[in-house]
Amino acid sequence: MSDALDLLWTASLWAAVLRIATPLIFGTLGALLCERAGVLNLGIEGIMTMGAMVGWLTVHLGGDLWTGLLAAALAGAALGLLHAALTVPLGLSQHVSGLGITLFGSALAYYLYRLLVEVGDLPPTIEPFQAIRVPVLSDLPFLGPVLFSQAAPTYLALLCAGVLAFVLARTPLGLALRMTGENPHAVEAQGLNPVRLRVGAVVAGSALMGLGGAFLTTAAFNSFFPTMVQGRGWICIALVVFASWRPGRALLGALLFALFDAWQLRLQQAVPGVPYQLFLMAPYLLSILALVLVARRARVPEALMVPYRRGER
Amino acid sequence: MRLERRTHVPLAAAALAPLAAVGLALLLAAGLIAAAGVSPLAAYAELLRGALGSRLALTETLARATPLILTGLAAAVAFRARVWNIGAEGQFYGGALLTAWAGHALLAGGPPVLGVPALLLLGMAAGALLLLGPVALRLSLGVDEVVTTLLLNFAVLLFVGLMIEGPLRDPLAFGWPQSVPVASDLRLPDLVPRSRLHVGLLVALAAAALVWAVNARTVWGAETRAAGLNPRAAAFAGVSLPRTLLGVAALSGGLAGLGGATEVLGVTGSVTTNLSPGFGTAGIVVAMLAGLHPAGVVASAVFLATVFVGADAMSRATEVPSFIADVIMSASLLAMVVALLLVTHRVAR
Amino acid sequence: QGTPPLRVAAVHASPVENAWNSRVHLAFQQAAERGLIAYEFSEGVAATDYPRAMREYAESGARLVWGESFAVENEAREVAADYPDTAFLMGSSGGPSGDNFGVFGTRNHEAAFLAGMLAGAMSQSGRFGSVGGYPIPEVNLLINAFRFGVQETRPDATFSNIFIGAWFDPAKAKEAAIAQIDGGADILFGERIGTADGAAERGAKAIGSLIDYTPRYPGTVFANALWNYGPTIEAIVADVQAGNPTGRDYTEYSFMRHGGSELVFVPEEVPPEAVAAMQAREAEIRSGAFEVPIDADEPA
Amino acid sequence: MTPAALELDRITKRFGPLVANDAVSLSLAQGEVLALLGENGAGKTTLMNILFGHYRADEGEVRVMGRPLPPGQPRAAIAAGVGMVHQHFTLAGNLTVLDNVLIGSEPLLRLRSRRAEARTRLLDLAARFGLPVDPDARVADLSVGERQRVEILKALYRDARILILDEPTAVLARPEAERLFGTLRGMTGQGLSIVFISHKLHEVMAASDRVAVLRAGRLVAERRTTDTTPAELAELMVGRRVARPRRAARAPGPPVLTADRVTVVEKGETRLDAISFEVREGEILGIVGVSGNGQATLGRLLSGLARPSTGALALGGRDMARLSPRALVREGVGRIPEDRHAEGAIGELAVWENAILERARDPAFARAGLVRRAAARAFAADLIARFDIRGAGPDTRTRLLSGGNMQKLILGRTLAMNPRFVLANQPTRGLDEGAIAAVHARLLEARERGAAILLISEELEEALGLADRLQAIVKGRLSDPIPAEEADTRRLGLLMAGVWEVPHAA
Ligand SMILES: Nc1ncnc2c1ncn2[C@@H]1O[C@H](COP(=O)(O)OP(=O)(O)OP(=O)(O)O)[C@@H](O)[C@H]1O
Ligand SMILES: Nc1ncnc2c1ncn2[C@@H]1O[C@H](COP(=O)(O)OP(=O)(O)OP(=O)(O)O)[C@@H](O)[C@H]1O
Ligand SMILES: [Mg+2]
Ligand SMILES: [Mg+2]
Repeated sequence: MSDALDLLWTASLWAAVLRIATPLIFGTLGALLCERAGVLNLGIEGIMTMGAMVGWLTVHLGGDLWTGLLAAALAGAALGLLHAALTVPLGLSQHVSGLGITLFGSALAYYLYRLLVEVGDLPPTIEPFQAIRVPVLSDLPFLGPVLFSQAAPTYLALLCAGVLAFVLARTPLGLALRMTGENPHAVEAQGLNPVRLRVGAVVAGSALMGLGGAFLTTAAFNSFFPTMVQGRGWICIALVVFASWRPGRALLGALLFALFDAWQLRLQQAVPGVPYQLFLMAPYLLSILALVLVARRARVPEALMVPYRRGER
Repeated sequence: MRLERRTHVPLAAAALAPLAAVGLALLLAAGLIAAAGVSPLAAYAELLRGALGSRLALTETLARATPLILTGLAAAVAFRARVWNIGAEGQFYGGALLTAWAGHALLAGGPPVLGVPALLLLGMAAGALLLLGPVALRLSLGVDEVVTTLLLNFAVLLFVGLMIEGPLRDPLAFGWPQSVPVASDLRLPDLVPRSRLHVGLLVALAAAALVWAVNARTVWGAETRAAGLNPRAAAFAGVSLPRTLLGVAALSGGLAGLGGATEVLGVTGSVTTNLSPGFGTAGIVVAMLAGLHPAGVVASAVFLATVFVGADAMSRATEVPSFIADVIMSASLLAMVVALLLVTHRVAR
Repeated sequence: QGTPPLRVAAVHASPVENAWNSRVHLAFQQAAERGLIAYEFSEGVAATDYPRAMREYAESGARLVWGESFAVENEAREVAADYPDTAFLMGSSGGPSGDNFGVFGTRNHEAAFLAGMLAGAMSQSGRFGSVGGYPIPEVNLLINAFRFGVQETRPDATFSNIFIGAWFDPAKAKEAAIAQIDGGADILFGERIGTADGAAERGAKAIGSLIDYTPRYPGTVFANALWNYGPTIEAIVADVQAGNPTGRDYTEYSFMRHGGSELVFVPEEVPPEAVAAMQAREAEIRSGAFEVPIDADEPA
Repeated sequence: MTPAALELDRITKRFGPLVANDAVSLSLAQGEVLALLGENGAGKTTLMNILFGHYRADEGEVRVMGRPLPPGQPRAAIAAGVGMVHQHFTLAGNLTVLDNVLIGSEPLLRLRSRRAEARTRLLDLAARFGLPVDPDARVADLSVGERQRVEILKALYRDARILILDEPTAVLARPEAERLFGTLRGMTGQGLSIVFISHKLHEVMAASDRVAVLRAGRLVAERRTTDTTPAELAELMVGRRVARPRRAARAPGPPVLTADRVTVVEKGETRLDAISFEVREGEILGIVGVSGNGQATLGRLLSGLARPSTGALALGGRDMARLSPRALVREGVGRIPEDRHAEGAIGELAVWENAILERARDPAFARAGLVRRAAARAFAADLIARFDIRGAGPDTRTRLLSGGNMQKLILGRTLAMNPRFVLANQPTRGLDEGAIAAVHARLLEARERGAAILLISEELEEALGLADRLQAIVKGRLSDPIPAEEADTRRLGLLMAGVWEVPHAA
């Protein structure tokens, strides 16, 4: 079994952790932003799918990679706007709207892909983001491959975590967003518009989710496949709770989940003979376990999932 | 602009709104269909035919609605008590797996009059157990059940894979991992001969009636609603939160498990990892569309099944990519919730 | 010329990007272009909807309904029994039934075996990896055939395999490939797309399955165990046109001797001695002197 | 003459068929304190919500310092110098005091909150107006009185010149309330104008310059405070003469409920510290105290929601420490919870459902696990008639009842079962004079009938009017009882401040 533990000290593993974590970081931050403002966004899976498709398609049609990411973010924002419109001013069930958006976003993405892209033997490819090689730093032992040889969107994800943490914790806008998730009436009583704040948070959060999807098709891989998001969005929803709605911990949670995943891929070789499902199950079961351990400290935004309707009792 | 609850609901609005919603969804999809170079009108004629236009179509629509009714009820029961069960998919598989195993190993050879009900109960028990855990965790440690049930979906599906590739693998099957089959005399009979519509539909309708009766008529049903609406006040009035919520978990998970059991006993006879195309998740949609009302659950399950089966057939009959079915279904759903809101509320200045 | 094209309807359980489906899809499209058949299809059909899709096509007058009955064997056979005038051709791990339910298997294992022979001769480390979706027979027997081939030229080889638990998660397949390369493997058998991406990133080599991946991954994929579905299509279309019963096993048309499978490789990247040995084996396979073992058990 | 600080000009507001404000015109001079009076549901909060921009009036105009206020925009009201302390606090419990004060005060897109400056300014204001707070405390951890201070500071922080307080003292005990009014007085000295809403006539008399009375949405009277009396105001409000009932002498019977050195520890904190008391048949024992001194725990203890860690609690001589709420109800314990919305009733349920909520499994209302709906409805109809619950039928959604009527419903379902012991926890909080009189009358009737009643109240008037004996609760401990005859507000005030060992102020 010491083999299994030795794996934990390899740069290969940790480099993989960052790669696997990147879409999760984007998605989790996005979901966190929505929830911090009081809106549960179960549309994430569909939004990530749409982001994956649109990001890829933009590059396929001749845009550059960053334009692709921008387009993915916009596509995410558009679906987010739909979710926000249904759940914030109309106050509709966040569950239904979210699941509806997931269905809608995925189906529309697949449909448009079929209409717009000729698939031959293999789906067409784009030239994806490459790992950045920083002169001296990338050659450092361990740290080089782990921290200084990632694709650019990975750094963007880390940056987003820092920015979101800072915005939420330190800026007036962040305070207003947090307050909107705690007590929208208090926000209104101070002259701000909780509806706009919520809509804004959902739109921005969904844009982040779109980026998470786009990472899969513009960095982790170079083609789009239907269903390739593979439940990553749902994981993000879980990670937000795991993170107690804090960006710093969301980053940590995504990394932890990715660690389980990267580790199990390596364990499948190191410990042959164990059914592969057990390895695949590990990240989910360990997440539940982790959740049990942090549950007492979690502090749910009080107005999460509570529709805000002005002037209603 | 704000929404005001209508004091009385105009009948015409209540009748027209759902139609308008579906119309809107079809309008949106018409653009997509036209983009594929197909006439939307011709396509929609096919949709209607595909969902309702033949014996095959009708029985298929109802057969597809059957598991949706049960998972819809599962969500409705749970959500009414504010137990956010997002894990009906896993519970569905749990019920299916235990049913298949018991129908092969435990109860095969016994009298079907006892065996079939016993299998349905076992399916319920498996689903129930899968939700009791998360709810117990919430009650004891405050672990959010949205997340635990969500994560359990993945774990259960992998567990099903583990079982059907391992101990429960059908050695006589064709190689593809598939569970041992349920003894043939324990299968649910067909409701319409030579179709896939089976007695499970009656089970689902009975479950809906039962859930309605429990909700509306029993003390326990009233207490679960109270606990959901205002746990503090319910606790003050002496409603035991653990007891009611665990009961709700057992019922909700049980209904989802029953969905898996009927699908196995009525349709497939065994379990594979693609038994469900997301029946659990769709159940949430069904329940919310129904305003959590059991009768509404039946109606909205049939509605969603109709839209899906019709759109699916339409995509085949025309050269429209088959993903259009999900586009139409989800767009109808989103438009429908808005329409239902506008039936009960009006937009005020 | 004289015969009108045969109406063929395919029910793909996966989206047609799936490598396996894409081979069939492409072959049907080519047959349609040649005027042999008229082709229509559904894709991404869930198991619960699958029998209905088959029925709808049968009722709409398709002469041949093609599909993959792996996960719905019993139901698919019931459907076929209800439509005796329609021919059904199903990817299946089981045998044919009745007069109209024909089956086929995916048998590019011979080519996988030959690819393994090349790999065995090329590896520095003696460690070989593979990435699969799920351990179903159609996947297992390929990976096992690859391993048998490796052992021919490299008896001391060690193997690893990772199942990613998904048909469509190229990002994960890529990570699985990287994990194995970092664990010492230098040649990977890629049952799933994404494997070669991992190999390319790490400068290792990969073997493609079903499809020719070399144009997409030049310098990385040096050999491919191709699967050609054309021979199977021609065989069954001929049977249908001739009015022969189609309830038989069409698997043989996937074998090398029918042109149903072949090894394509990049000669410059492979040691000539290895090619010679491999080609000797290939001749034996084609002649029937050597049979590549079929082992559908889950590879360890 | 300087313009009035605030003018409301013919404000009309309708909710569907209901006219909540009917052409109300009011003005407020600078430095003036105006009290707004009215029964529950008279439209006071609605009027203030219009003034603050939460609601848009259907007709009429609001002017601040002579300038019309754009309707429906709290932001504009704040900018014009209006600050509002809401009836139901608008605070986020999970955030800190500073967060709650700071929100909305800075440009949203500023790159970084100036928290250090804000903290200094907040502490300054707090010192200047005598409203001490800890900026870094989590609001959920604060007492009600402290939360109120935060609410006021929020308004002051935004430079309010006109302060609206909607029932600021509903949840405060007398000494706190008096301190609040002292503070407000100080503020008018610094140029603020104040409108406050209250149901407590003594406060109105003591703290206001002028009084406006609303009845059913209309302004029915305006008086200079010095020119009116509590009795006149009560009559103006209700439209008829009201007086609180008086307690008749009655000899108490044997003890019904006794607590002997009961200690309750919750979450590691000692909430009740070896308290002893007894409540006798036909007697009302009043527990007075400043909120946050253990009343809530005492309420939970006697409602079956908390357990003693040590000590004995007996009902009719039998141990009742482990009884569940349902068992207590079966044993004849009636409970009126502190917060009718949070604990007393479930707004979304029908009146009849709330009427039987506590006794849902009682054979009277359930058979074989099924609800006896007819019996339950009949019971609710009977309560409605007997307890004068207005504006409701058995099937009305309870949320639609006014506070007073909801309280009557709770009182009714509690007293209808002829309990031998009644816990009445803040039974008249937030109620208008008419409703208070009705609730008091019912409690006294129950006493007359022989029920033992434990009254927890922060309202000295109420405690003195109802209780036969009084004990003060301070930091989880109970003073020795004193007979009502020996009590007066001064003595009680001392007791509540923890000064227990004072000789009788004979
Ligand atoms: N100026 C800054 N730049 C970047 N990140 C910052 C800055 N200030 C604070 N942060 C990050 O923001 C986070 C604060 O938000 P968050 O709620 O995520 O964590 P936290 O409150 O620190 O959590 P914990 O209570 O566990 O310490 C900190 O973890 C910190 O890493
Ligand atoms: N948003 C609303 N929708 C519908 N009716 C409302 C709304 N707000 C208040 N009302 C109704 O308007 C009337 C006046 O309510 P308001 O809250 O102004 O009374 P109030 O005088 O403040 O009473 P209290 O003393 O109980 O606080 C009541 O009948 C109330 O039910
Ligand atoms: Mg923090
Ligand atoms: Mg009010």
